[in-house]
Amino acid sequence: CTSMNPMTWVAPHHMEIQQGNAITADNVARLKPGMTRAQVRFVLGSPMVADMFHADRWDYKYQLYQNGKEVKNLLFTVWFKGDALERFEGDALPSDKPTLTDASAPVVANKAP
Amino acid sequence: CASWFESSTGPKPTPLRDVATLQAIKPNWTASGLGNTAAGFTPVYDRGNVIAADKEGRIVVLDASTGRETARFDLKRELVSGVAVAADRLLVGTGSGSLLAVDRHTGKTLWEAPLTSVTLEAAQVGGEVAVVRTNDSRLTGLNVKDGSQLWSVGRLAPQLIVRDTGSMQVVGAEAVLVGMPAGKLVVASLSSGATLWEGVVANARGATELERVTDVVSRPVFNGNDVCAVAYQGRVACFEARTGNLAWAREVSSSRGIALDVKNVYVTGEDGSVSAFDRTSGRNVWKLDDLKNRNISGPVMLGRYVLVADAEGYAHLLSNESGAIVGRLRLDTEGWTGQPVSVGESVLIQGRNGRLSMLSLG
Amino acid sequence: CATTETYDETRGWSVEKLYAEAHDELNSGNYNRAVKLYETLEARYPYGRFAQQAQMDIAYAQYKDNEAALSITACDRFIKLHPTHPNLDYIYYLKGLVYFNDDSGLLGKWAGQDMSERDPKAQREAFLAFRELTVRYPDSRYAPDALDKMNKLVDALGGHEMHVARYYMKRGAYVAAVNRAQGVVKDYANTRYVEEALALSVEAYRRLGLTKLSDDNRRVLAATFPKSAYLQGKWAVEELPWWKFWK
Amino acid sequence: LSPFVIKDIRVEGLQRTEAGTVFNYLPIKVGDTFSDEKASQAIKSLYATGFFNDVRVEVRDDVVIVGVAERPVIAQLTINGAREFDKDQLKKTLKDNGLGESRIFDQGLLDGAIQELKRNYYSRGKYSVDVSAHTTKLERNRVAVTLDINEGVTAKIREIRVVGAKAFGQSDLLDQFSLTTGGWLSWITKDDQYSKQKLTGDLEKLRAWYQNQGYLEFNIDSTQVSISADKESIFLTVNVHEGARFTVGDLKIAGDLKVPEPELRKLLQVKTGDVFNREKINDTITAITERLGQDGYAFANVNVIPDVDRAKNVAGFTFYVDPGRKTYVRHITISGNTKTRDEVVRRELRQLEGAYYNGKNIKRSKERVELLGYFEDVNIETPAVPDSPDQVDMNVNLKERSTGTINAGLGYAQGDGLQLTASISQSNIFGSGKALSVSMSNSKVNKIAQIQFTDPYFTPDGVSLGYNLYHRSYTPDSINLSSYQTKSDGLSVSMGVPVTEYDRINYGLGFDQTKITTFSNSPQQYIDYVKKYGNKNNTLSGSVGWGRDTRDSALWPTRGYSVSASLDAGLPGGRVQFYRLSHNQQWFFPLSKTFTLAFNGEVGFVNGYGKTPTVPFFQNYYLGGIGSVRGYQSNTMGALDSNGDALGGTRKFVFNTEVLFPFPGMKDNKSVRLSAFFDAGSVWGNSTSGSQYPNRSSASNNVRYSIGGALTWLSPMGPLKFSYALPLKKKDGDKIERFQFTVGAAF
Repeated sequence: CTSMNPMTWVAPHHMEIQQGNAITADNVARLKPGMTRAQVRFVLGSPMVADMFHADRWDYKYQLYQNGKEVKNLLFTVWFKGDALERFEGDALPSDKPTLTDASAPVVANKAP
Repeated sequence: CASWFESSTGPKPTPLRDVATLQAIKPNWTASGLGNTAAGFTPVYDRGNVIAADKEGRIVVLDASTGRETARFDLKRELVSGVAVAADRLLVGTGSGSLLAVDRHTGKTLWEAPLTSVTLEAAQVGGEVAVVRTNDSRLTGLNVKDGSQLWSVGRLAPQLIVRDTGSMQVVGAEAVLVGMPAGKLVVASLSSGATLWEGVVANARGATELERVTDVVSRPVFNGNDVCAVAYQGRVACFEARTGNLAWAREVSSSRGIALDVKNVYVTGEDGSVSAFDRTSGRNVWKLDDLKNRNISGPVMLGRYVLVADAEGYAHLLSNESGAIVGRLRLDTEGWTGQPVSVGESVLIQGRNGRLSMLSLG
Repeated sequence: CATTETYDETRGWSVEKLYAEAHDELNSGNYNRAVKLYETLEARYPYGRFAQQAQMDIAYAQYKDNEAALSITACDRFIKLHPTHPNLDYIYYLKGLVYFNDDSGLLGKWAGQDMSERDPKAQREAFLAFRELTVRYPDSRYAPDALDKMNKLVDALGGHEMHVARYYMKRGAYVAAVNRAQGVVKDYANTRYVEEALALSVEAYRRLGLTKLSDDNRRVLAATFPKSAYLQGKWAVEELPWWKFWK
Repeated sequence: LSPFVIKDIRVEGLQRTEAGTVFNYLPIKVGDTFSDEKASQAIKSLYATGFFNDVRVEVRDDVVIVGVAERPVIAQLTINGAREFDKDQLKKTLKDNGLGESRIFDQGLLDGAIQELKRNYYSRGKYSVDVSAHTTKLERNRVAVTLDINEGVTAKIREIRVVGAKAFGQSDLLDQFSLTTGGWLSWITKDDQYSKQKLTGDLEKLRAWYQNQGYLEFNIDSTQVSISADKESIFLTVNVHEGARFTVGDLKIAGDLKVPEPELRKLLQVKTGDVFNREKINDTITAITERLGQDGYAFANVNVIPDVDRAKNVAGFTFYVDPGRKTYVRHITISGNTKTRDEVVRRELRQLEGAYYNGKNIKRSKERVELLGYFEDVNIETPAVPDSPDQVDMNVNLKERSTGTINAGLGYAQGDGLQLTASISQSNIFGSGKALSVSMSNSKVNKIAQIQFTDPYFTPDGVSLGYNLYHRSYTPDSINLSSYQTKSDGLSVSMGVPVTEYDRINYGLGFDQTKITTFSNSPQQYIDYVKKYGNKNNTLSGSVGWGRDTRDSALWPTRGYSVSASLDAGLPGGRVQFYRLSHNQQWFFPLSKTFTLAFNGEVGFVNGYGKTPTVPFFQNYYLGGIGSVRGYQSNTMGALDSNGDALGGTRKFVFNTEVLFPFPGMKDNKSVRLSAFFDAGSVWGNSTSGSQYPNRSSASNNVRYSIGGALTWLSPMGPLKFSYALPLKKKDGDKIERFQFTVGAAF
């Protein structure tokens, strides 16, 4: 009888678990096959999951659990042939508001109220 | 164990031995009526009047012969240095870092020129130009009439400088001799401020910041063809006035001052000794040690004699040939505010308590 | 009020007396007094065998007095002063001991507190110090014990990585767990944890939904550890019985 | 010198170093070809060892002769005349850079040491110091070094002048300075002694003073430090240019925001139209960088570009956000934990490996590890990983503190008879993070045997489980409680569940059996109770409570609060039926870097119901002593019975205000803390019929106040608390105890 089991009277708070690379759609948009590993690393960031037995693929896994419930569970994988990016597939987080994609663009004066 | 009440471990002043007065000093007159002053408040003589000021902003004009007060103003402004006279106006340096001009007769403010810092010595006036040296070692020339700035020359001062309350001496109407930090003697043109020549009185020596201080903090002297100056922790040096070439230099440290007569150059050392050097060769003619550690002022010529004042209010008269003390007079001016001022045949001293006294040979 | 210089009873002692006195203090355990006496000896008679022996004993005394930093500096100074000293290997061994000193103490041993759960940085430095000894003086009489301690250290370091991996699995942070597990397989290949590390990776990849990686790791596990228990069931968080409360 | 093959190498002039050492450092061996170049190499390498004053290389028919003169050893180093710095401290600093007894003497080191000494003296304003060293030769190539220091007079600051200041008076400005021209406390604080660092600090404070009040373009043109010729007085002149007083124009946020702009706008601490305040601008910058730090942008930076309109004296600001790269945490290394297990610390960390960097989580991690109370010092650093720009490691460096209190005592207390106490409590048993306390004590008054055990992490999320087993017999006829005897045995289980990052719900069940025996001189109340309810009382107790704790550390709280409310009751099943409501609040406010203001409030209310309408006396509140109102003997406040013993009460409130500060002189030592306090408290709600002191029943006349000082020392044997309190408005019947202390009390 679970009701008697004191463990379940009050649901404990689970710490937020966030794992892996939070890559966004605008990062993925800048990927082009043939890029070197360094370029991919610059665009997407260093992969958190790079299995030692699969040197030719990087897995940009993203998991987010808030209070025990799964909120996000995405995977974006890139394959290399040697040092060149061969193909990539998977889904990524929506890109945050494109106020400024390129840091070097002139300052966009969005008028404050 | 750190003793809480730090007793000063400086050397003790040497007691005075009484001496036969071969030449008496006559006190013409003594005047009080001013508040206390500080170094840099030397009085000034101008066309029969003696003008002096004090820290609280009071200025008195006295008759040079009798010492009677002919005028008195109270500017109610904090002053940081003495009075300078330019035709009919008096120039004083204020505590808020400006030069103030007041009418000589009415004391009404004529103009006030802001400066980059406070001026610790009275302005020097040459013709239409008043030169001020501000605490940041900058020389500025102002038009005496309206206080407008004619020129201003800055100078990079070392981190640590010695408190300089009087190292300018205007020469005629076209140049001014200025003692500067790091042992430099600058001769600048009054009209443009350009440096005519610059002499090195002493070079910095030693490892620590304090040992390397060799500022010229006393008034240079000029006698037509020689310019001499003395540096603190440095040397006394004489230069050819026209070219600025070094004639000779001797080791002595002084922040008190230097005097010149036709034969010798007289210097009060930092340790209270008074020495004389031959004007042409710099040979050390004599050295008086009897007044050591009595906080002796810079020397001034009184007739053929050399006069110095000490912290306890004594004036000593020394023979210029041998340096022996030939006369002594007890004044009641506590200490002195700078080198005594020679006024014709007599000498004017202003004490820290504001008292003025005019002395001449008895 | 100059404080008077404390009366120095060692004034006028011969070097032999100083050394004997210091040695007794060392053996009777008050290391502080011993170090002071040795230093006076070194200052007064800086020559000959006694001075060298004094420097060695200072290093040993500091070690026994749990002054790790002072002991290391004393050792380094000895190495610089006497690079060709016959028993320099002892000094290297002592350096290793200073870092290695697992002060698990009496209770620790009884309660099975093992080193793999303690500060890895000190253990890494101990490993390096012992390795320097075994490389420079392979046939020194301290070498065998050093080698044994090195193995224990490697095992402890491997164990440390494994502990962290297990924690992250329990916590549900599977990326962290798999990276730590792969670290064990890569850097501590010759320790006993490789099998569990591979099994953990298989489970972690499965939880991450990377089935391809999970299967490949499983094949590697099967190839290297054919009889592994993890092949039957999957890796699971080890549940502790409640009565083992001290674990 | 024509090169030749070396037949033999001989070393001459050795006294202290052995030949082996010299050969080891010589770059040449027998059989090498010897040349000039090799000779100079040999000389250079021998010099490098620092053992030798002079090295000569000669050649005589293919034999290389190396002549060396060994540097003497310092046999004795004496310093005299050092008053400003303590002599041994000086010796230690000199020994650290190579100049000490039994070290090799090197003239270069000596000169360096003298300069260093002078520089230290200058930093203390002792400008006319004079340090002279002379070495005297001793036999056996040794040397005695004496350093004579004449400290001379300290240069004191005579005048500080800020030139060009129109907006503020000199006195306001000089208040900002730590340097002064000497007040009556200067002989201790020495704040009238010039030091370069203090001046730089003061100039910064002056700039902040101006720029926080609108003077955007305030500038310090130049500062002069001039010394009088007699080196006894220092004059400081600061020439400033104030500029106009600006108000804030429009504010823009630009750059690659990564966070929706309205959210960043909310972080702006400065509004259009305010008077310009640099501090608020800096606070805005920190707020924005911290906000970005929560989304993985560890190296974000914000630079502010003002556009100044001098005509209207208005300055608009653009906050240009440069987030840098999203950074991930690769490895988290915990070091310094010699006793505590790695997982015990790791489970408190809110930042995970393989996750992106989150500044808020890292800050919370530090707080949680400090709340464990096992560590004296916790600091977290996040160095970048060398070859990958978007990864950092996280190092948690700890300094262990002994968390056990072992005290065994054999004492004889005046009223208490022979006392044998032994208790071992360890809040981190074998480093497992679990707390176990076994205590046994028997004296005439108290016979207690108790085992308590708590596992804070029964589940990975931190649900805690605790057991408590006790036997207590209590015969208080000798000390100040009225005479009766209670024997109680009990067992309780309690659980705590974290419901949010800061809140916990605790609940528990317990069973207690208390047997009461009363004597002829027991107070009437107790006798009636036993007559009415019998002497065997079984209580089935249940409790439920809520707690929220945002303090930044358990041992040394400086900020945050800890609030808790709980209801525990004797449930209907048991013989004794009562319910008790209690609420506790603790607040901490940082007054300065080292001073903390603490408030603590407690309210308690207990009532009987059902079978036992009046509250059983052994469930009463007793007040007094450390933990409630200091200065009164423990448990003696409130109503008194016929022979003056305390009866306790059913209602209580306690209120303490305390200012906590470090022990003077031990600024950064985290184990001793002083405090000045004001306590107030009252216990009431018990009938005082028949007692000599009738007017001790209502809350108002039972309230007592006290002020005093206290010292808390987190000693290796456990936290010790000493307090000295002066009760205010003492009433008759109060029992005063000015000095009180407790050992191992729960913190």
